Amino acid sequence: MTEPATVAVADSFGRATTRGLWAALRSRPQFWVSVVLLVLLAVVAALPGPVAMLFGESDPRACDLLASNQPPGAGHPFGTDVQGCDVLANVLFGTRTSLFIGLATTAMSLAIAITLGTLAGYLGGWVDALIARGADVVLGFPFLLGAIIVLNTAPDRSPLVLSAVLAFFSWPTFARLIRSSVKEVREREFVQASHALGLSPSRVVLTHILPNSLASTLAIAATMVGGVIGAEATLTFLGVGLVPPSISWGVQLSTAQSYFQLAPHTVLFPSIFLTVTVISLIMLGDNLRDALDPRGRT
Amino acid sequence: MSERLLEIDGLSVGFRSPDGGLVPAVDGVSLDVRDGEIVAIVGESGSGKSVTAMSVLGLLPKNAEVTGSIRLRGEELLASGRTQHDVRGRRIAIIFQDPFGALDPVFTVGFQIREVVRTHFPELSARDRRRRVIELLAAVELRDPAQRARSYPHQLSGGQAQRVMIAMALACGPEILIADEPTTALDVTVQREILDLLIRVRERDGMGMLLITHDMGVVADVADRVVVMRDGRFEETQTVDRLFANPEAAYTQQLLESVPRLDAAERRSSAGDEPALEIDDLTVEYRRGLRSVTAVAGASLTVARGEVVAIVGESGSGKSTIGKAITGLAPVRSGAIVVDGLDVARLRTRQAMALKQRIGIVFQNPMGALDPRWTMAASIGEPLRIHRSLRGRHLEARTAELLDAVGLARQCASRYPHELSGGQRQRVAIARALALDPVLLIADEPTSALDVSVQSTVLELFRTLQAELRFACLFISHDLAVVDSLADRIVVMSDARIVEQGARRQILLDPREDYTRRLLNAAPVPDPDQQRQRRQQRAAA
Amino acid sequence: MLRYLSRRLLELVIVFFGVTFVIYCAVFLLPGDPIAALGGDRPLPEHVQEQLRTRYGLDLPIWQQYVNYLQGMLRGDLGTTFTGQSVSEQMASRWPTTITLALTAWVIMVVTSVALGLVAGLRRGSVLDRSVLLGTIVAESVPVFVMGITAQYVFGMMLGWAPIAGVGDGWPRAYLLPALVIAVYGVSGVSRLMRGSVVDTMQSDFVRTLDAKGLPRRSIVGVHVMRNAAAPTINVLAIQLGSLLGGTVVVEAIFNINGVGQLLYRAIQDQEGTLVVGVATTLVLIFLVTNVIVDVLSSVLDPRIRHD
Amino acid sequence: EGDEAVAEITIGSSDPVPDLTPGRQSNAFGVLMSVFSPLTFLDVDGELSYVAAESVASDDQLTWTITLRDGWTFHDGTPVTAQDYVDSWNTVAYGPNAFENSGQLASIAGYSDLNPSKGDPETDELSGLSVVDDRTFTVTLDEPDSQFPSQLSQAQTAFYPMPQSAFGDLAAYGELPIGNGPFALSAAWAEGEPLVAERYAEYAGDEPSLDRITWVPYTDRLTAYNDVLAGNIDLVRLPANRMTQVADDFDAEHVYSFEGPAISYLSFPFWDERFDDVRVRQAISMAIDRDAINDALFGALNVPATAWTPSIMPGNPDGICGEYCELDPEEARALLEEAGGFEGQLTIHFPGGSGQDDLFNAIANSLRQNLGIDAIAQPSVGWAEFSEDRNNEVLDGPFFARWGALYPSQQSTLRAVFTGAGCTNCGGALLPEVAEALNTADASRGADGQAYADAQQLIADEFPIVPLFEESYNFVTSDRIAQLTTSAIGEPVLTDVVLAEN
Ligand SMILES: Nc1ncnc2c1ncn2[C@@H]1O[C@H](COP(=O)(O)OP(=O)(O)OP(=O)(O)O)[C@@H](O)[C@H]1O
Ligand SMILES: Nc1ncnc2c1ncn2[C@@H]1O[C@H](COP(=O)(O)OP(=O)(O)OP(=O)(O)O)[C@@H](O)[C@H]1O
Ligand SMILES: [Mg+2]
Ligand SMILES: [Mg+2]
Repeated sequence: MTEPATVAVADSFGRATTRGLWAALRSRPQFWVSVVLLVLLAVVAALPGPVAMLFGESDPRACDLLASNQPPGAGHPFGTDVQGCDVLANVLFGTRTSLFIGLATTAMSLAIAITLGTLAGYLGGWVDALIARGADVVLGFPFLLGAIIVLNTAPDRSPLVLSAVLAFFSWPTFARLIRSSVKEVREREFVQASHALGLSPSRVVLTHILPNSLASTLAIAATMVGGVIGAEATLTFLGVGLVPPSISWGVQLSTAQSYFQLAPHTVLFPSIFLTVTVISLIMLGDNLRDALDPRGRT
Repeated sequence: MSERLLEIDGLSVGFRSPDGGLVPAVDGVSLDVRDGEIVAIVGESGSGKSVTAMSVLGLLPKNAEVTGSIRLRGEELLASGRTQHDVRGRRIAIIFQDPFGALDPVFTVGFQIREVVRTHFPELSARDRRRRVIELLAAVELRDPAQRARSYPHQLSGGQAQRVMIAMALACGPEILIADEPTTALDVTVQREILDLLIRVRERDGMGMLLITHDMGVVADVADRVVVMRDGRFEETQTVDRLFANPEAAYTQQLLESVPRLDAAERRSSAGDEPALEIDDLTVEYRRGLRSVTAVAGASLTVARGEVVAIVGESGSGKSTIGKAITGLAPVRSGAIVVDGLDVARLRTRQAMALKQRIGIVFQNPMGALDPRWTMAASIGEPLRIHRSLRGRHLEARTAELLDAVGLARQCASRYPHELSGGQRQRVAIARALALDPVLLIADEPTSALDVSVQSTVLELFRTLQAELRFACLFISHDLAVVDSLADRIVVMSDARIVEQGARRQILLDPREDYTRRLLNAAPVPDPDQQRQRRQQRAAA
Repeated sequence: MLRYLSRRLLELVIVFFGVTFVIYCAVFLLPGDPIAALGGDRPLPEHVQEQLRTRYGLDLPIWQQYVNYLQGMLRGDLGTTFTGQSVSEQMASRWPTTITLALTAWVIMVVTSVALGLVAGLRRGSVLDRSVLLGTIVAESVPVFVMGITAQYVFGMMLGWAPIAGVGDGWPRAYLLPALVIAVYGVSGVSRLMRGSVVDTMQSDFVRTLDAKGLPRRSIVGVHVMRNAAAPTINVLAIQLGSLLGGTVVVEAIFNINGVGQLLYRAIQDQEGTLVVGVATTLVLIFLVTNVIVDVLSSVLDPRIRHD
Repeated sequence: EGDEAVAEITIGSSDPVPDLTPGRQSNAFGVLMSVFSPLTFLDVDGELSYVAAESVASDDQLTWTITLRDGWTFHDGTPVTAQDYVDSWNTVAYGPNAFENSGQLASIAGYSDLNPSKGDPETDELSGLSVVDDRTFTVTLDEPDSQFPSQLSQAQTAFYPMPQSAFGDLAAYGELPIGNGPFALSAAWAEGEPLVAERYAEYAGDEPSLDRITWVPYTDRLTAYNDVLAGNIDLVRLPANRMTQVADDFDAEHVYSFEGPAISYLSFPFWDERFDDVRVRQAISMAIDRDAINDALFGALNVPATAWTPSIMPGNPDGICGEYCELDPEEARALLEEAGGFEGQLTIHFPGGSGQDDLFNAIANSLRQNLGIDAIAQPSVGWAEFSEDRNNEVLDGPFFARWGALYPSQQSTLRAVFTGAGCTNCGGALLPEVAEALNTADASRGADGQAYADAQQLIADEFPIVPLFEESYNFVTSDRIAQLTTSAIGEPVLTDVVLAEN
């Protein structure tokens, strides 16, 4: 055939799944929007002080109770919260913790879920039974009870500990999803073909089964980030959340809840940041997913 | 028999690649099909046959760019915005090349056919629909159609799935049937029945047919006119007699020359004495719900080092299952499989993995056997990377070598499975199986989707490699001519059992069993005259 | 199938004992002393506390307490709280409410998220797709407390469409609003999942075949796409149902619904061991059972998935 | 219903009621005070009057003679006798019964015999009680106590009488108590169901203004608040997180802020030497902007404390805390400076999940800004952890403390907070000299509380704990209620509710 050699042969060797990935991503405006937003968030998370400086208030803990719940205005572009602290500064300073909790929890939860879900789905039998029943138990185990016990025994209530607790209680959903798609993919012919090639089971799982089973899990993983950031607010509400001087969107939201009718801006701004974060992550995830799937790339 | 049913005019199709380039697949082809006419498209694998067929129904992926004109009884299909909805199924039916991919994995085949019947014949009662489905399944020669209707696609053999597709296409009673390699996975007896069925339908309803096939015997048997395709263009269009009598295009001549003939000529065998594969009293049972299906019953066979043993036989008789059982992919009920002196069932995981490296396998369904997320180069390179630890330049070189060996253009290396034609995928699968210089090669219909010229190249390669490496080979095929040209011994299977096995010439020239005789008789020969005679004889009988 | 189910039943029994024990220990591990806390600001006299401890067996070693609990349970007695109320009565009075609420919320969630996921998936990349994404995420970013109170204010107080509190008005009037609020927080995840599956399925070859067979779009989508997308989705939906049955503490509080969530929440705070074990064990059982159903269902929905 | 409209109100009650036996209840004061009548009653000015008792008298503050009014009956028709009281109190005090409120009777002679530290009691009768006749009985206390008549007032429900029918099946009685009060319950309590009390026709006391009261239980008082706003129910205690909002939601005449007998403190870890210097403690107190907090967080409904007991207590020495209870950052800094400053981080501890985050964060902010020290507020994982850490003396900074008295006498609060008698969350600042002063005050005959005020001077000097706010008991009502009155315990008096005319 005399096709124009659009892609050099050498290009495709060694790169199993990435041909055209960048080209596909590059041409998507959504990809860029999400990347820009996430980079901005990352900058804020890394340097909240200097960023807050740009807007005039760089200390989230400089509070004036006499100026409690002031609506947005001069000096306080996002207004003040019930303690009279600058909402903007708090939102900016909360970014790091909230992003950390959201991402770390999701990452840990996914790590557990992928490991256990894959083992259960791939090996089946008693391993499956053990893991699946374990997941059932975790699901049914009262979160509050677990959280109290862990947070009470943990030496400090750091975002990491909190993430670990949240992750521990959230992996079963993912694990079940992964388990069921692994069960399905395991039966596909190309997997059998890889077995027949004498590849080790772990390699088959890692390179063939997992990439073809993760789609559904990743689809909701991004929404989970938002859920977790929100859940952290609930934790504070229940008395097992982060403690000062940690600043997070969750703590802000949970505080603002009591005053949202008086001072809606105190709920509004952290919520906006939360939404933007989640949507950027989802957009990024969707684009990556489409781009990673060769059939969706074109 | 002269009404113009389908007219294709200056059709060109190109695929847009992510970086904006346009890869041409079909380049300005024109063709027409009249009422009751069977037009065959033959030609090089990857030349655009399937793409042409698919563009008739507007089923190409979104990145395809189509120009030209396609008319059904004068009605333009391409331009009309109403995406041929009333045309699809009802007026034009299509049988896809990859029958597994074309069936919804989560519904029974009965349901899927019934659904088509309901769509096109809403007036039928549920009971009648059910009856119709059984009739259709019976018409495509499926055994126990009522029970087959309750099977899921993954429970079917390749040929069974293909027949389900045919039944589904016929369910709508179309004006024109586009059949993309409808009988490649069928054994010759069933193939003959199916072809007879298609001809009957044509006679009864005046259905036109666009038949894509590699089997010149089939072409000779049923086609009225033939189009030869290569590189996205039509090389020549001829009536079937003229084509076989005096082909004009050089490519056509080459094609016809490559057609293997079943002559059972004397040939030296390179078979050794030590057995590479011994199968003893193998029984394989699939559980299907509460019942179980015996796919292989008490099969025993041996393949010596350097020997090529072909398995031929009825579709669904358990040929693929034997191949799968050897690599541990089928539920063995009893019996022993010994490869290279090692009992497969007794091996620990590590040993089993090591053993599997020495077994190459080409699956019957090349689309399914390739990871959809991996490029061809990666798929072929995988065993090399892992078992041979090849990297970078060496890996590239070896992969390129393999691609060349199976006659694939190097551009294909960077494509994904869905971007390849059926034959291209099949060649990738072969290349992968050969990558590790196997001791035992199990090849399940490895050339079914290849055009005869590529097929002969591949077979040639096979022979060379085999002579060189002296691997044992279990070769599953429906094409008796291919079997003849390659095998040392032949095993004939029917209904889960081995009915007969013996040396090639003995089986081909002096079959003992009835079934084998029928099989041999049904094999089409690439000669229109001869086929016509056979058909008349059958009609007379 | 029978063997499969009986094996699952056996697992269920084992898990049941394991779980009750774990939860029992967990409650035991909670900081503080439930009896001392009974008096609130005013501590109970020391001897009163002693009496109560003896009465509720808190002076026994943990395993002994657990054994006693199990014995009681076999007699159908789930024990009493530290204030002397029967645990089974408490649960009996609350489960119906919670089940009604949870099922209502779940159905709303299933219907909306499946519908949204479906349209989003079918019209991938369209304005509709993006609005579904944006809408569900924005809704979910509003804290549940704010959402609940606002809904209560708008629909209960201003418009008077629904009662503000309690379930006295019966189903559906009293349940719809809280159910709606609860449902909001599951829609984005499930609809995303659904969307992904729809996109996947729509790309598969068999959909092309169905197209070629002239099947109307609605039956391609309604039958084939739905069923193919169902397998992963039901996994998540089942878990959602389970969590809903676990009660949604905040929404129950806002709408004054005497559900299991509130019961469990208070039980944990008061360290009412028997109550916690009772409720939590029921929940684990619910998860176990729903997951058996899911497993069976998913192998029915997708025959390639085997559960051996 | 009759010709006349029934005068009724519906009240949103919080928390489920586990047991309505007077000796056991701890969170159903409204119901109990309607179904029962106390022996004595303290009005909002601290004036004592007699209800079921005709008189409560003593010469030596040690032995008290209680004479009952004539003609009183229980809702089951049986007359209320001295024997009923004695039997009831014996039942409440009897150790093995494990009644939650039995501590209220602890000062009666013989209480310890009924509650031996080991084993079962030998007797089931309080030796300090003796029946004189049908309407008279005497109570002998362990120590003289001038406040005993106050202790018999409306909120000390352990002193309520129970009819003889109660003693047979106390559990059943707990669900449907039969009392001697103006209202009788019409049906037994059931989980999650409203509780209805109808006017008791034979009631011998002052006629109530209502015919029927219904309590609807709410898991979250906020919901009840919204229901009052919507006019579905008539009265509810204002939820804390609506204090700032209530002025927008309700007309002023439907918001009632009653002075109550409760007070909140910031206590110190006396095991931490950083707080040993009294000036440190005073400086911290001085650095808290009580007014700003009250405005921002409590909608100005609470009252910044100026003494260690709430001002509703008779004879309360208002302002005894002086300058130390008023914000003065400079002075506070100077004081802290004098004391040698403060090392390290100041962590304020409070029980998490109890809705007090804003208050303690505000205090921490105040301290940080006004004292220039690094102060943070740290919630514990719930109450249990908090009390455990406090009791084990591991808290490393000032912490939450509060006390809500059941009868308005400085005695109650001071004893609870400074002698460790029966208070869980009082902070544990035990001062022996205060205990002594209290004993003297108890024995004195004066009813004006002056003797207790003197004791508070000792506290002011020592400054062991920072008074924060007198907690008001706030209520909102629907339009149907025209006037709500209160008593000395800050609760609305349900017999005196004035309904709006329409
Ligand atoms: N989606 C696609 N994207 C890019 N290239 C494609 C795509 N589908 C097909 N092609 C290319 O178009 C060409 C024609 O493919 P087609 O499937 O029509 O071949 P064919 O003639 O049917 O071959 P075979 O006999 O092997 O089935 C091939 O080179 C193939 O690689
Ligand atoms: N997973 C399965 N579950 C149940 N039955 C199966 C399964 N796979 C194959 N079968 C059945 O086993 C029998 C043998 O199948 P096999 O694939 O070996 O046939 P084959 O000889 O290769 O046929 P063909 O030539 O059509 O490919 C068939 O009847 C088929 O329906
Ligand atoms: Mg093709
Ligand atoms: Mg086969």
